[in-house]
Amino acid sequence: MRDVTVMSYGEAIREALDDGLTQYPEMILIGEGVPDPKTIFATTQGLREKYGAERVLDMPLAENGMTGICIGAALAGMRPVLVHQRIDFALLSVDQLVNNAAKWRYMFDGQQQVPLVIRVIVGRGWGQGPQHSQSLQAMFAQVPGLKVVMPTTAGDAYHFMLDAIADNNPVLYIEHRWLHHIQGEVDKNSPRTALTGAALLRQGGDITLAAFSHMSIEALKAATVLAKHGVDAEVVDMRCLTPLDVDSVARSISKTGLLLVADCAPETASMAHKLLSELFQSHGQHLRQPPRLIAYPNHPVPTSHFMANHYYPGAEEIAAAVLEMLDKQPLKQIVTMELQSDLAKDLPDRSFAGPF
Amino acid sequence: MRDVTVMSYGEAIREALDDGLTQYPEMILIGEGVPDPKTIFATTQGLREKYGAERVLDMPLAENGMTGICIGAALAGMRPVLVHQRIDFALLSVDQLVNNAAKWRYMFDGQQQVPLVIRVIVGRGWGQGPQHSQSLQAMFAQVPGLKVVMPTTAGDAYHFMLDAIADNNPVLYIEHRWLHHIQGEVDKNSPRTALTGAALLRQGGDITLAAFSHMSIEALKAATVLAKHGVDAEVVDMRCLTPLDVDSVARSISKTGLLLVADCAPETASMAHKLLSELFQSHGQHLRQPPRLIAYPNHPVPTSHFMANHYYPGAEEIAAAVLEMLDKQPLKQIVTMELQSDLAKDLPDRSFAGPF
Amino acid sequence: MTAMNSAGADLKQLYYQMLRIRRVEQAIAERYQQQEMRCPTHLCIGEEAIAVGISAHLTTQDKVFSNHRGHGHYLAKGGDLRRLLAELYGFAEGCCGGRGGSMHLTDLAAGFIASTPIVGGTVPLAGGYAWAEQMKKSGAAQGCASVAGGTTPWMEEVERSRRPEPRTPEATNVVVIFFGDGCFEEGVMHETMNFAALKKLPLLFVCENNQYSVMTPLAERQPERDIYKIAAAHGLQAASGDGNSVEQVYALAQAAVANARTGQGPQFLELHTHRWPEHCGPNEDDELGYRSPGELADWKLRCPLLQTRQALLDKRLSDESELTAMEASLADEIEQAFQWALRGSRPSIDSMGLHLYA
Amino acid sequence: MTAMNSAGADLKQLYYQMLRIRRVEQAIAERYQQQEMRCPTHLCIGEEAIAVGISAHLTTQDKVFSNHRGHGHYLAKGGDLRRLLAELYGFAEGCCGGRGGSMHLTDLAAGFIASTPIVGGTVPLAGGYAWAEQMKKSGAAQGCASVAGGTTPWMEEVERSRRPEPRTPEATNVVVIFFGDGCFEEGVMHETMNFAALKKLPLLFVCENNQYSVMTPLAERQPERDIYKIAAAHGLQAASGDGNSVEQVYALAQAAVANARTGQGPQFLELHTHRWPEHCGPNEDDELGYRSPGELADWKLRCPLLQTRQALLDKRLSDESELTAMEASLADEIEQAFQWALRGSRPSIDSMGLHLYA
Ligand SMILES: Cc1ncc(C[n+]2csc(CCOP(=O)(O)OP(=O)(O)O)c2C)c(N)n1
Ligand SMILES: Cc1ncc(C[n+]2csc(CCOP(=O)(O)OP(=O)(O)O)c2C)c(N)n1
Ligand SMILES: [Mg+2]
Ligand SMILES: [Mg+2]
Repeated sequence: MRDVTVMSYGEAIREALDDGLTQYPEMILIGEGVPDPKTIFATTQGLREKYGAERVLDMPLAENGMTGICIGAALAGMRPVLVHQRIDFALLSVDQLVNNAAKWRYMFDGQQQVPLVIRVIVGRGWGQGPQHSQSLQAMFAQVPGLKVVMPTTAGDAYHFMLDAIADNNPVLYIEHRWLHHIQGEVDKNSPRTALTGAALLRQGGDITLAAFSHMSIEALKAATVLAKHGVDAEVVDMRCLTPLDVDSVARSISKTGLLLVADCAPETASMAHKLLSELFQSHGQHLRQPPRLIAYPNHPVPTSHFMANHYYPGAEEIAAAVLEMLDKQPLKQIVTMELQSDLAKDLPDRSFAGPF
Repeated sequence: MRDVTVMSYGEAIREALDDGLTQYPEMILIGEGVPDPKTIFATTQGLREKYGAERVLDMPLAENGMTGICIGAALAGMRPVLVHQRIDFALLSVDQLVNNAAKWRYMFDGQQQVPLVIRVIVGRGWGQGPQHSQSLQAMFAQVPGLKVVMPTTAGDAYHFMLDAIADNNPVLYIEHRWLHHIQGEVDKNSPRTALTGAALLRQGGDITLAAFSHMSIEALKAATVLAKHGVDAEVVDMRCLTPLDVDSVARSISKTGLLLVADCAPETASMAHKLLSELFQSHGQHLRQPPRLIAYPNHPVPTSHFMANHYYPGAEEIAAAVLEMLDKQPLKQIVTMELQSDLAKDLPDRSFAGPF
Repeated sequence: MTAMNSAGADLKQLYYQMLRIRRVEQAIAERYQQQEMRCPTHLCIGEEAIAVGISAHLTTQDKVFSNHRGHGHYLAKGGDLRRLLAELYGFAEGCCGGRGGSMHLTDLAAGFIASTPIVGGTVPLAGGYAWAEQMKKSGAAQGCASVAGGTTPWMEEVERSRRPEPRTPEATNVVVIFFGDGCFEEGVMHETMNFAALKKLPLLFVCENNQYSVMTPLAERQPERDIYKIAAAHGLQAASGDGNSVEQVYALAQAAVANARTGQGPQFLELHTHRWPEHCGPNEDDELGYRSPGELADWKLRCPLLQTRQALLDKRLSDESELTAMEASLADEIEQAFQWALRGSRPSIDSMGLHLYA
Repeated sequence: MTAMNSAGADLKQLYYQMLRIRRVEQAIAERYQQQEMRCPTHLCIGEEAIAVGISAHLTTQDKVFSNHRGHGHYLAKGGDLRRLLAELYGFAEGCCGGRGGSMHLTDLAAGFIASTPIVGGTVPLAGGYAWAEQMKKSGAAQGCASVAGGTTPWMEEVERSRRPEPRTPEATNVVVIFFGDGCFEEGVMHETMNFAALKKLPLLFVCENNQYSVMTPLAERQPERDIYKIAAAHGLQAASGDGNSVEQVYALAQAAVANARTGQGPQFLELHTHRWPEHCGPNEDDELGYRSPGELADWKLRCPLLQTRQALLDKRLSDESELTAMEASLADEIEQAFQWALRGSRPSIDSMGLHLYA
């Protein structure tokens, strides 16, 4: 039985947290700002009122300590969901996440477990600058024992959150800030995700676009315009990083023969390397041409929008690369034109007007 | 003019620190244990006596704070070398390393710089266990703004350390504990390394072995025995991770047509993915066969030597893979036999007898 | 006419500095609405007395580190106003060439080393800087090179109000770190206090306790006890006071800076104050209801500027006409600074990749 | 015959527990030379009074977290000796199935949750566990599931000396965290103390101040001031005492555990003691010279066991023949435990990859 509602990605997260708090009496929702009037971009709105200040609470500024405290509570059977408004702040807690959370079950021979969710938001735009806009997914995804997901659609945002809460392992749930406003269908009755597997966002036979998080949206945009010009791209959303679903991409390239990977991270910090490396080891023969990678430059994001607007590749760069790979350069100009937006480049949507 | 001395890797580090303290009056050597009677496995021996307690000193247990303190001292013109006896402890300081050290020069538009060396040791053997034997090089190497080196030979240990001290950027200097006792030539007069470039440890035409840190030693061992059986492997030591010298490997495979990468890290945390991904994008045509990767399993190292001894692949596994790739399986048995050692598998050398 | 009070403070000068910060912040708030300063901006309106009362005791040789709420610290230390504004606009002439925005400021010539927005991030850096100053003085690190990694064209044309150099040759340069009550919860604070006390560093910790971390009140984050007493327990000389009284801040800072300068080790001041605008952004946000009713209004009655203005008039250290002239000259300076900033140039896209490595 | 002293301590029982730890540690040290316990091992010889004096007040429902030097904490809490030894040998019957070795211990049935060797790593975990205990009691988290991720075959066959359950139904389970003077330097200590004080957690911090972090003396790491006074400044009820007097530890712990149990918030004890053997490993290392001359010898005169033994004899609570019998029974228990451990099985190589994820 389907039970579909259309809501934004941010609303889907709120909905999942709400349902989680109902379904799991042992769930706690904690983080700097969780119960404040802005409620983490409205994703925790109303939850303190509904579930009480003991279960929905703010915290001191002490990322490593509070992560350890949540691990301890998880060992005692709670299900804490710890929120950082920026993934950059989670860097203070790498010790607890990597030395403890990721290893606890293993090193205690399966006798103990850490059902913990760390919810982090990747910043972008309006001058977030070097310390508030890092793309750190690959740093965490390489750690055995952590589960890392980057849902792209509202539906995945909902189900991944609920499944992360139910999961008995530490799960890092990475949201890109620019996904929050995007609407999508949420079917609460769809089956459990197990937090694995890529998603086929669009079928197509000409080229495979394997993309991560917000870049999947950009890839879709590119694919939509390309389709008008006879280029049919398949878009695979690499929404789960551990394990990375290499097989889905292999299946797609066995059909298309061409691969472009688009990641929202600096090249050195891109999960694309693991994807391409695995394909090279086992499925290289499918490709008619070497694969290509579109990623961010290898330096921090400068604050000034005059620079930052050129830091981020998007649909235009993806479309241009696709046309090059298909040897259809003449289409570049028209496709680029159709992809151009009048929205300021450092804003995710029209409702947005700084400072956050 | 060459001025060659044979010394161990550990001695080479001590020598470089000594020379650094002489050449740079602004150098400070600090870390838990630096001046204690064991002097970080004898790598800081005699330095406090020679340069005084102000410049060669111990520190409180406060990895993040002390890293920040060293960054601050570096901003003021000092050249701190901060030592962690285990790389695992550096996880407490990821905030300062990534949010500050790596970005400082960039975000302050080149007006300030952080001449800082972080010296860390990767543990292995004698039950180091899950929290004292992590391989974290890829976690740090992905961060734009950090320089990461993993010298394999005594010569590189010396020059990389001295060049890291001279470098005006934050450098993470990663030592594998099992390299410390290995002897090698140090020519103090050889030119500056600039902390870049792979090293060709052995020439050969049959297959390229690209290896990292201690795995380069294992690759050399394998190559030596293989050579007796007519297989001539080229060994490329990927001693610098940022930038990774992909070109040297490309050059080698354009000659050999076969590539095996051996890394001392769990597969998900392996730098090999970046290497293979880049090769796939630009040099895939050189290979007659898909490349292979030998790495550690994707879980922590258990303490029990009964398990840990089987955690680490080495020369035997490398040789076996080479023989498979060259379709010379019949040689496996004899080569494996010749590679077997009577040394206990959790000890780096005969002089070693726990507990460290 | 100078206007020394009992502690030797030039009250008029202090007032002028506070007013300058206030007017700059207000001008930023006003123009922020134009959506051309496109970066997160944390104003310090209501808290000006702290930056001013502390910096009055510092020379350009003394160093300041700060946090996300850094405009006041930067200006009080003598940071270039024009380059601050250019930075907010994202122009190449900004003090970070546009790479930092409001939350990353620097003016090395003024001794304002850096502000950054990871809470607690600059605290140990200040400790390390103070340590280096101590080592340079002791001769432990004679060959110590300079901090600058290069100079920029505008560095030379910077002019600013110089302050007297340290009096005695034996005195050490002092390093000051400004941070908030929220920051005090970060472990790195304690790690730095411990090291500073161990090494007797010439370091002054200034805790601006405005009772909030973003919108979260102290009571949701810390137990009831005094912050400065923890510092005292760490072995620091510590005191607390009214952060809205510039005279009190001045007097406390006088002792603290003198102690730090003369080798008596790290000092800690907890100064109580209140932020008037929203945490981040140009507006007021009292309607959100996270402050208790009347709280903001009460604090506005205790405005550091109003109090000082009244004292100046009461003590006849100044008069309305002089204060009006002061306003006019500031309005003029600020207007010109904005004009200068707005003539700034867009950083070239090609330059975006520079300066990652030395 | 029981042997209550004024504080109600059963001195003979305390002595027995200390002696048991001492003899186990000595037996480990002796056999360590055979190179079959192949893992870093930090012995607590000289520091036994702390673990014993604290745990005397704990039930199996109370929980303990510990650090790299955890054997004493584990044994005093009722952790299974045989599985400790099997763990040191790396056998499947070890309390972590061989995955942890000396530095990672657990015995959930005894309420000994975990020890791990990243200094400071378990401190916030203890805080979080205490928070969960508090929430369970308040009913905030009724549906709270159990901690175990699975059971192991030997879990069931574990037998141990049970202690009385908490007396009143209103009382909360108490969580204890043991850590050293070095650990106190880690920022996470302060983050945890702040949260514990904020939430009034049923948590007892026990600082084993043995003056050294590995071989580095306190004076190279901390300024002169009392550790427990920092805890007091954080808002904890804090005290210090002689960690080599089991009677003093017992008395201090009695009050502290009672306070924590009855909702009076977190407690902190700084207990002065000294480690006799080398930091890590089975040997003495006085010849290395990092301790001041005579320091170790002085502390040996203040041996917690010797003192208690003398008190037992002086107060005629025991006699030589009973103490000799005690030694014999311990020797027997320990010998049998080693025999049991040495019959352990090698964990299968295939099992190495299990249990990473639930
Ligand atoms: C490590 C870290 N955690 C969280 C944040 C988000 N943040 C920015 S400012 C701030 C409040 C800091 O409060 P306080 O230190 O009292 O300074 P105030 O803003 O009151 O001046 C927070 C939580 C951050 N920037 N860095
Ligand atoms: C984060 C971290 N830093 C450093 C170490 C290395 N180390 C292990 S034990 C120890 C000393 C700890 O001293 P203390 O807390 O006083 O405990 P003690 O050994 O004296 O009982 C150190 C530095 C570590 N394990 N973890
Ligand atoms: Mg505040
Ligand atoms: Mg100690």
